[in-house]
Amino acid sequence: MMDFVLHLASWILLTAGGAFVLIGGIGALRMPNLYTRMHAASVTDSMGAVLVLLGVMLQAGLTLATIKLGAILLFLLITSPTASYALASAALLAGIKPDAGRAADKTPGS
Amino acid sequence: MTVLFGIFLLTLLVITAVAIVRTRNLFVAVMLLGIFSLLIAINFFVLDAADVALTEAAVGAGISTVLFLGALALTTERERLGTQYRWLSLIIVTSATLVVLYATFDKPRFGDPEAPVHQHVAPWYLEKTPEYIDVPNVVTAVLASFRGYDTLGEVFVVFTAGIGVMFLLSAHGSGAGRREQEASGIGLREHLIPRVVGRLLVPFILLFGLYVQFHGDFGPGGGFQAGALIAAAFILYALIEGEDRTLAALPQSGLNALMVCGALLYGGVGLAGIVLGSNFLDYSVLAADPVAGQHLGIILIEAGVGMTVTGVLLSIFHAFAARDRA
Amino acid sequence: MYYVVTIALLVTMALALARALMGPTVYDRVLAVNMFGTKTVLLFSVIAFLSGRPDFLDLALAYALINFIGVLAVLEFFRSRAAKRADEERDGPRENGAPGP
Amino acid sequence: MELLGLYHYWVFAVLLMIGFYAVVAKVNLVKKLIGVSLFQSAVFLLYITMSKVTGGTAPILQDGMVDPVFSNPLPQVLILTAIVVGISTTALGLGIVVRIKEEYGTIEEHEIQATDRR
Repeated sequence: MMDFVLHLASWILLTAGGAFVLIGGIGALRMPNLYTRMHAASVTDSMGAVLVLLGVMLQAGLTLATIKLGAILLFLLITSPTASYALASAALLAGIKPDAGRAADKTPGS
Repeated sequence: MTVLFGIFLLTLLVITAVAIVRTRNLFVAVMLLGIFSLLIAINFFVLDAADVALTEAAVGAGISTVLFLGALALTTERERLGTQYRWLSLIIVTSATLVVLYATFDKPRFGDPEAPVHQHVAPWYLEKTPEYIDVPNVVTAVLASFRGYDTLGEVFVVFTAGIGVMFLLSAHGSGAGRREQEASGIGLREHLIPRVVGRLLVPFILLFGLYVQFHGDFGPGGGFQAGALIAAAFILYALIEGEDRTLAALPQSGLNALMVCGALLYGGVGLAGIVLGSNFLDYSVLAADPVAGQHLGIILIEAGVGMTVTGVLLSIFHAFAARDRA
Repeated sequence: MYYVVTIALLVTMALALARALMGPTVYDRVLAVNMFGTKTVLLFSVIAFLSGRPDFLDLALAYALINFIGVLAVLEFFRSRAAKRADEERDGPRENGAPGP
Repeated sequence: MELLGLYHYWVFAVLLMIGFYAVVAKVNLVKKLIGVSLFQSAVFLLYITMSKVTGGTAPILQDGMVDPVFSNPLPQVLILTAIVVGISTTALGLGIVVRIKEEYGTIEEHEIQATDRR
């Protein structure tokens, strides 16, 4: 019974994680300018990664693999916002303004 | 099903490669090369080559992007004259592709266990490794012991390439005195967030590098991967804190010593085999028990490989970075 | 069920690749590379379980640790370029420096 | 399905020739080096493809495996070292390109040749 509940929970987490990853991917493709696209991409980095890794963790049970997965999750949660920060500040440095709409793509640096 | 994933990934790989060649912006080409490296690492993993995937990860994720960007900063990021002899080249390349494609029809089918590659030496390695060497990772056993000679050669190639880069790029940027007078150089000191996160992560990357180095007998890993990971940790430190502070932590003389001592350690272990009355690079005589001798030999030469790779990759990075400032 | 996640990840990778190919700015491409890296970490973790060898999580860990070095290098690249340009505007153009794009 | 078994080799052939095209047809030296590294990756892919055995797993022994089938470790060993050698030699090539840029002021092949002829 316990096993079944764990499996069910893990499948739900995995499926939801897959859905979030996919939504983020579509957003990164369809959003109108750079900063909104970064916003969409961060969905896959945060919610998607957390759900998928938690789902896999439930599958692994209490083993060394779970600890490694926890470490992966921790490092992802630390590094991906840093990467986003670095990217956004590089873009700002090049003079891309965080405007709404497509106009923002037409600024120098392309 | 996994085969279908592989085919999908390979298709993405070809698309990426075409885009790399077509773009005129070299910066974009380098970014796409990063994606190419990730894709090929996943392919290696799907094809059961965990060790190779780890190597590609360690090298491709950080170091190769950093080196290409360093070279672009020193040269140019735009191709001004695109393509020469476009049609002639296309005809030659297309006909060569057709020849190679024709040749592939004689290849054994993908994953065929009866293929000629799987008939010779490899089954022997798989069968005898537990008996002679007794490490779980057969790749490490073949790399370090059965084919230690090859690996010695590869280490010396890496070593020579490192010396070559240092000769080429330190010609008139000479003198540490001048280096000190120069102002900031590289470094993201004013960016607080990368600095804090980077300082937090550097010890973990180093620790993980050491884990990969010494766990290489049991899981994916070994000297090559660990060397690249440790070099990546120092490169991260140089990016966030500036190159001079990295050189203060691990000076160029230390890197030279690492490179040379690594290669010498490898060769020395080989010679120790001769001195103790056996063949070059035969570790069985290093300890009373042949299997323990193999373990000792593998740990020593993997350490040598790791030292040389770390030293060479970091020296190359410093050579490019110092050039940028001169 | 691992397959569902794997397929979602693969499709997202294809979308990220499309973004990397379309641009339009170079920063979009860097964003795509970064996104691709995160997806790779997840894919490695899922495939390690799919193939029944959970000890291969080391690969995912390696990527999780060092993937963002590339993006930091990009930031450093643009920062030093901007600094060089500022220098040149102050001192006048250098003699043998190639004109910027 | 029979022909699908050759797909990996076809991708190898195409990647190899894409890299080759970049080396012969592109004028920019950095682009040529990128072409060389594509070419290199294609060869890596060929070797690793050959090492795969259907139903196999990575050649790392593990307790509790019943009658395991392992993929071939030998090509993996060759490519593992080749990747690190590849990045070192690429760095050497980039070093040469940087020196060329400093001496000639350009990294476009035609302009270098024109300077040499003068």
